[in-house]
Amino acid sequence: MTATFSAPQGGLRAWLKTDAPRTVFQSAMQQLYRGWRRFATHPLGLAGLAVILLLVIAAVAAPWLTAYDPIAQDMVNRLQPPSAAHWFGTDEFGRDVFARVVYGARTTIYIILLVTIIVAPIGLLIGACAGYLGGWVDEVLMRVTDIFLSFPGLVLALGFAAALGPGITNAIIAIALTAWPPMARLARAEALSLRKADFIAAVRLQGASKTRIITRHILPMCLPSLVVRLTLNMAGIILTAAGLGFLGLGAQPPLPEWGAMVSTGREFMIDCPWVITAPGIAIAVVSLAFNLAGDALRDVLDPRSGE
Amino acid sequence: MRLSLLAATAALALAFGAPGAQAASPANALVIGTQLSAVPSLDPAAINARTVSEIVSNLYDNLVMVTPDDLQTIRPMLAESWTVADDKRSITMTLRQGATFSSGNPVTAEDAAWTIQRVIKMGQVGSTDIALWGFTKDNVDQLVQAKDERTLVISLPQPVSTDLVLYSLAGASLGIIDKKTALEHEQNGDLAQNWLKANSAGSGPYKLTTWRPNDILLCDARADYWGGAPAMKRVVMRHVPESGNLRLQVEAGDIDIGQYMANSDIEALKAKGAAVDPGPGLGFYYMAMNTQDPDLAKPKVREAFQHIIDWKPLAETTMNFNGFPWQSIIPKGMPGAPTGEPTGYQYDPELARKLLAEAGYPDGLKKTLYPSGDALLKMAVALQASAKKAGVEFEVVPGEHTPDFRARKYQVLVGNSGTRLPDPFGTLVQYAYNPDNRDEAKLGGYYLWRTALDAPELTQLVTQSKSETDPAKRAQLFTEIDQKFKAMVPSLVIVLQRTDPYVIRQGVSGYVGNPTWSTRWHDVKKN
Amino acid sequence: MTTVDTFNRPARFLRMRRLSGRTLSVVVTLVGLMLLTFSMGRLLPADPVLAVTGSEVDKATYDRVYQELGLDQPVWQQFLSYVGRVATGDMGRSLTTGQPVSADLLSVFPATIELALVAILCGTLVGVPLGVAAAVNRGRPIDHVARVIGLAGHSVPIFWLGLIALILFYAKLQWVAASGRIDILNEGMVPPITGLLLLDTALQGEWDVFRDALGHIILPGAILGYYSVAYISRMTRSFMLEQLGQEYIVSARAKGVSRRRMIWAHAFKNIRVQLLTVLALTFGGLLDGAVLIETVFGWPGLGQYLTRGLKMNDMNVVMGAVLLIGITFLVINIISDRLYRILDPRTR
Amino acid sequence: MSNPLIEVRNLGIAFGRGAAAVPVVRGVSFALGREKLGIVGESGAGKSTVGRALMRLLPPAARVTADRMAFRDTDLLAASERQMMELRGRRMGLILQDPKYSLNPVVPVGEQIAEAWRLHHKGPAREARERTLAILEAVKIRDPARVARLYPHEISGGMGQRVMIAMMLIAGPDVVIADEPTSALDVTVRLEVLHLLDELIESRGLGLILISHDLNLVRRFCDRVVIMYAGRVMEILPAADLERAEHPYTRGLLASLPSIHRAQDRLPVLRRDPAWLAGAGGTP
Repeated sequence: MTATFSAPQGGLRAWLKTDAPRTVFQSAMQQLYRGWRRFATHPLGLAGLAVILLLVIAAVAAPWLTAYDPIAQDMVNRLQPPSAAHWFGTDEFGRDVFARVVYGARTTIYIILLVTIIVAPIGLLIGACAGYLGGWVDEVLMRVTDIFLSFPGLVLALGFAAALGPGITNAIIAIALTAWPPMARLARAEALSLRKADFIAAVRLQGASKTRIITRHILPMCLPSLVVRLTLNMAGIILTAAGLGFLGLGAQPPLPEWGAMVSTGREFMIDCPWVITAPGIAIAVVSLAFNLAGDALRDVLDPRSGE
Repeated sequence: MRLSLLAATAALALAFGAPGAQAASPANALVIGTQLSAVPSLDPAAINARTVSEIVSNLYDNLVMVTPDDLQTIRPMLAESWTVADDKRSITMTLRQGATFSSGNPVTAEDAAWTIQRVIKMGQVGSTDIALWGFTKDNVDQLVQAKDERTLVISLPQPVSTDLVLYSLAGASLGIIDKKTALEHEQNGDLAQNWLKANSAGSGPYKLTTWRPNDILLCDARADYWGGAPAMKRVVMRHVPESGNLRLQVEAGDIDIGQYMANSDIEALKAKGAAVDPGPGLGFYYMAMNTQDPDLAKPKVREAFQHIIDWKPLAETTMNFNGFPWQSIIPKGMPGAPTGEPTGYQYDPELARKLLAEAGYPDGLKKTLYPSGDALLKMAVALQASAKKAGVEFEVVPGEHTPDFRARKYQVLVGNSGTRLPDPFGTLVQYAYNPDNRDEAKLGGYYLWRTALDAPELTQLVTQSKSETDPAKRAQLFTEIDQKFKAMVPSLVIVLQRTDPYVIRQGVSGYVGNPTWSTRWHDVKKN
Repeated sequence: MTTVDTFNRPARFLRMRRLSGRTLSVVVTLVGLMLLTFSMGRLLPADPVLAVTGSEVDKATYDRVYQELGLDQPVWQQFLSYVGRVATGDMGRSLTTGQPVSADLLSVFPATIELALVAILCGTLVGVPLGVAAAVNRGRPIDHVARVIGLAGHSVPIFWLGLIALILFYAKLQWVAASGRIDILNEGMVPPITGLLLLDTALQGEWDVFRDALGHIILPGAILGYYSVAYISRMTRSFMLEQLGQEYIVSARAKGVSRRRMIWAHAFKNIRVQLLTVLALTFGGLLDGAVLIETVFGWPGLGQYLTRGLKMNDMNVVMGAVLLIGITFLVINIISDRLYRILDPRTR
Repeated sequence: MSNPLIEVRNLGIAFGRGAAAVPVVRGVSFALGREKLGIVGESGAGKSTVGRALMRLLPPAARVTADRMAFRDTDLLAASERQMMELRGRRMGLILQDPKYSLNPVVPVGEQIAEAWRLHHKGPAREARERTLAILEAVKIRDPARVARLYPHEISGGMGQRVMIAMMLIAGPDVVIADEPTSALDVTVRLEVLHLLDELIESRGLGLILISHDLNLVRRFCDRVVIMYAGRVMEILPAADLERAEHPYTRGLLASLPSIHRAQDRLPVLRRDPAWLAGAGGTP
């Protein structure tokens, strides 16, 4: 029966709370609502989410938050301490540090989105195929994953970044190449446990092809734990990007990127600490936020993995 | 179980708390904090960089030397005296008596002859300064010979100013090697190159005790040095990559001399009473334009590019200890060099825009800008911003680009140069000398060649200045070359003359940076 | 009577097959490592010939060396000769240090190993009690505080922390040394046995040199250790929670066991083995942090050697260092698997 | 009941705090002398909770209230944790259901038994070792020296439960609470362990609380029986008088038991009467 979205009696709350959802959309919304309720019980998780929202707002509303151009140099008032004019002071080229941190949020969001777009599909696909198909496919894919996993993230990213050459996009590709293995491992574990599930057997009985089963059934099931793992690993990804920036293999000047800002700012750290402090705190707070939100999310999305 | 954890933490805290008073650098040892990263060898014939030249010039003695305060006067060292033949085609040098190598063998003319022949035969970067005078693998054995124990005769294949030859003999790469000891360690005819990479066989005031690349260098003084035992019994060079770390150590008194420090750290130490030797160098900071690029081939574009560099604030702030404003290819104070403040090109975005429009680029230009290395990144970023105002859009690509510069694979590049010849010819041969502009020639050593700009007239004048023996005529030649270089709207825009600052802790005296990079530790004292 | 399994295959055969199965996967992974480093080396923008001959070289020698390096052979043949050379320990010569890469690795690697070991010690001394406290007081404020302290360790940029610690503990308090592994006075005083200074000095009873070396390693080690506290404390917490819910805890308390003994002698005893694998994984992760910490503290280790190789486009160094790190990682995982089997009575 | 070992009056247990508190046990009263008292009821009736409450082994979220809950003259509610530590094992023992989980998997069983002794008795390790071997023999384990060195996963279920009993008796408690001691064992071993337990309890004159869901077992094995339903005590009566139970719940339970003597094609199903939940309290 087609569900017309009539104004439900008792308003939205009741609509979300009724035990008998009438449409798929409503049940999905209810699940989301219940998930949110459980998420809201985590004070630290909420704090993390708040910071992430702040990051998004800063990135989107950067031009309104500060009148300064993050790239324009103004040698006259170079290395000025924080003041009314410059909330976070100015850097060695006289650029406003607050503006660069705010516009730096755009770079960080760019890193997060690009890594997610690259890592999630690769990880999911390889993991799900390996887990579901098993046999030599599993052996080969897992060997490849093991090889990538047998390198610490930053070292491998360093290698690729140097090979691909400097620039934020190359750095992100390098990071993505090191970030997908844990996702693949996770997706494989999920797929293995689902392979024997009855509803998968049922679908197979209906004549569904292997690819259809993987894409339509296995992948969606892997999503929750993948979202959690990605959120938790996002902190590591941001830190790796900052590490690359610190070693001069990250963003090209004058693009404001927190890691590069800390790297060039460290030269003035002792006399003008504000140049390095603002981006340093930004990196710390955002990656901490992702860690906390990830922990809380893990509770909501796959409680059986326990605390 | 719990107890063992507590015990371990207590032990750590105890150790943490009292590793003994921080041992300030000892009274009779000199500790230098520097960068030891790109030092592939300690063999005089295989090196030309600044830090390693300083090391080598204390492990080995030269035949002659120049002192930091007077780069023009050639002073005796291992050679007591020398005479130039009337036809100015040969120099006869008499070695001093009583100088010995660290192995105890006496220093003889044979060691000197063999050393010079070895430098030419190896043909590595150490030979650039001396190979200019026409010595080759084939002729060097006949041209450089030891007449007897104490007499060395050097005949010149082409007419060359003998001062130039003597200047090159003063360079660190011509440090005299103990032939007998070296040949004992020769491996399948490599003239002991492999052994000398990490060992010393010289007659200098110090001998090498420990060398770990990228970590530490230890040299101990020789009490029996012919020039008198140096005051400092041991000299340590420690690799301190982080400038902030180095500055803290100088402040705390653990390190006496700080090299390659960031400007803000130098300023802070200067404010706290440390002495700063500006260390003028024989080289320049420049912006190079590859004239194989169609846009940059146009003189009007190059002229416009002369006005996009805001060099005043650059010299006062970002690069204040790295150089002083200079726009000539002859180092300041050298014969033929202009005097006073540079008057050539000023920073003028409007003029640059106008010139670009005239050259057919009304809405400006977009090029890639390579820093030659990490040290040049901040100059590239400053140039990027000032050029933007003049309508020139630079995309800065960080990284190590010297190989690209040598291979003509770049558009615009900022870099710095350096030479050890205390004579204008040293820089002119780099900036105004391009004997063969063809790609196949691969003359990577000449900056003009790297920009693919052919300048036959200038090249001829520079060759002439090499062979001209009369000092007055040479000075007049140098001035003419400088003017002609500026007149042709060159592909190399000189911005600053290079300075390499040394920070010297209070209480340390006698450490003077030598522009030819042969900074000697012999007279350093601590009170 | 040899014990047989259901398909009456003797246990010795089974163990052999499982062993060979595992060594096969190790060999495959090893070759995979070399494939990765080989391709990484090939991608580096540096010209391998110039790395050998230096930048000024005429056409003739350029071609000779090009031929010598086998660059004219097909790629897979080059890879095979690369594997052959690496097997004999020849990883080519480094452009920046002039020494053979294998010699460099021998001198820099112990420094990083020692730094990582001290870091793991610090990380464990802080991470484990933090994790246990968080688990035992689950949900209470100390649980959240422990988690934030742990996570902060992983979120704060390590190089920033390093610099601040330098200013505080070196410049102001003069408790520790600023750079290098040992004071110049003690340089070369103690003949190396293992290459680990703390061990060498302790074995030979040179106690004040030991304290000096400790003064040099404690700060970078502690900061690197703090970097791993997040992972160690989080894993300890989840392992402990799992054990505290077990029935044998109730029976232990029913015997009259004190709370402290219940936590450490019973619950913790059960997770020691699992913690071992966590520490093994942490050791790998520390190599990440070492790359940054070594730069800040001028620590002559593998991390700095690799980053300099990357900066100078020194191909042989990059391939050698990344391969060594990969192999170390592999060896650690194998050892932790083996130890897991030996130490856990249930799987012996 | 003259001086009882354990006396419980109006015991209430709830989980969670304030409004969200969930009552699990309400108004339970009984007393234990030197006898074998069975507590029987369906799963979820709160019998294990009562057993663990007596030894204060409930998780921190539990709220225990009672007019009186005492072991001899020690008020178990007000006792400090230090006092409880002395009491647990020394005065009261607890035998759990499945040895696979209730024994520490990484510690040899002998050591776990010796620990119970050493917690309450100073003395050289040699004495603890002797005591352990003695108690192992008391629970009829052959070759105690070898078994003492084994790990829990290396011994059978029956032997594991004997180790459990040994562990709880070595310190000489006066009261033993056995929470479903034989449910995890297969039938043949079950009787052996029960007889062993019975013999030890009788010979040492201890008080036993046997918690079980198996009515037949309790009827044959215990002196008195406490019938619990939904956290309340329905009835307390001598095991022998079970047939003459008055409370409808008890009779309903008995009726639903299959019996070898009476062939029945359909067992009657217990109909629950909400009234049973209303009043509270059974005769002490």
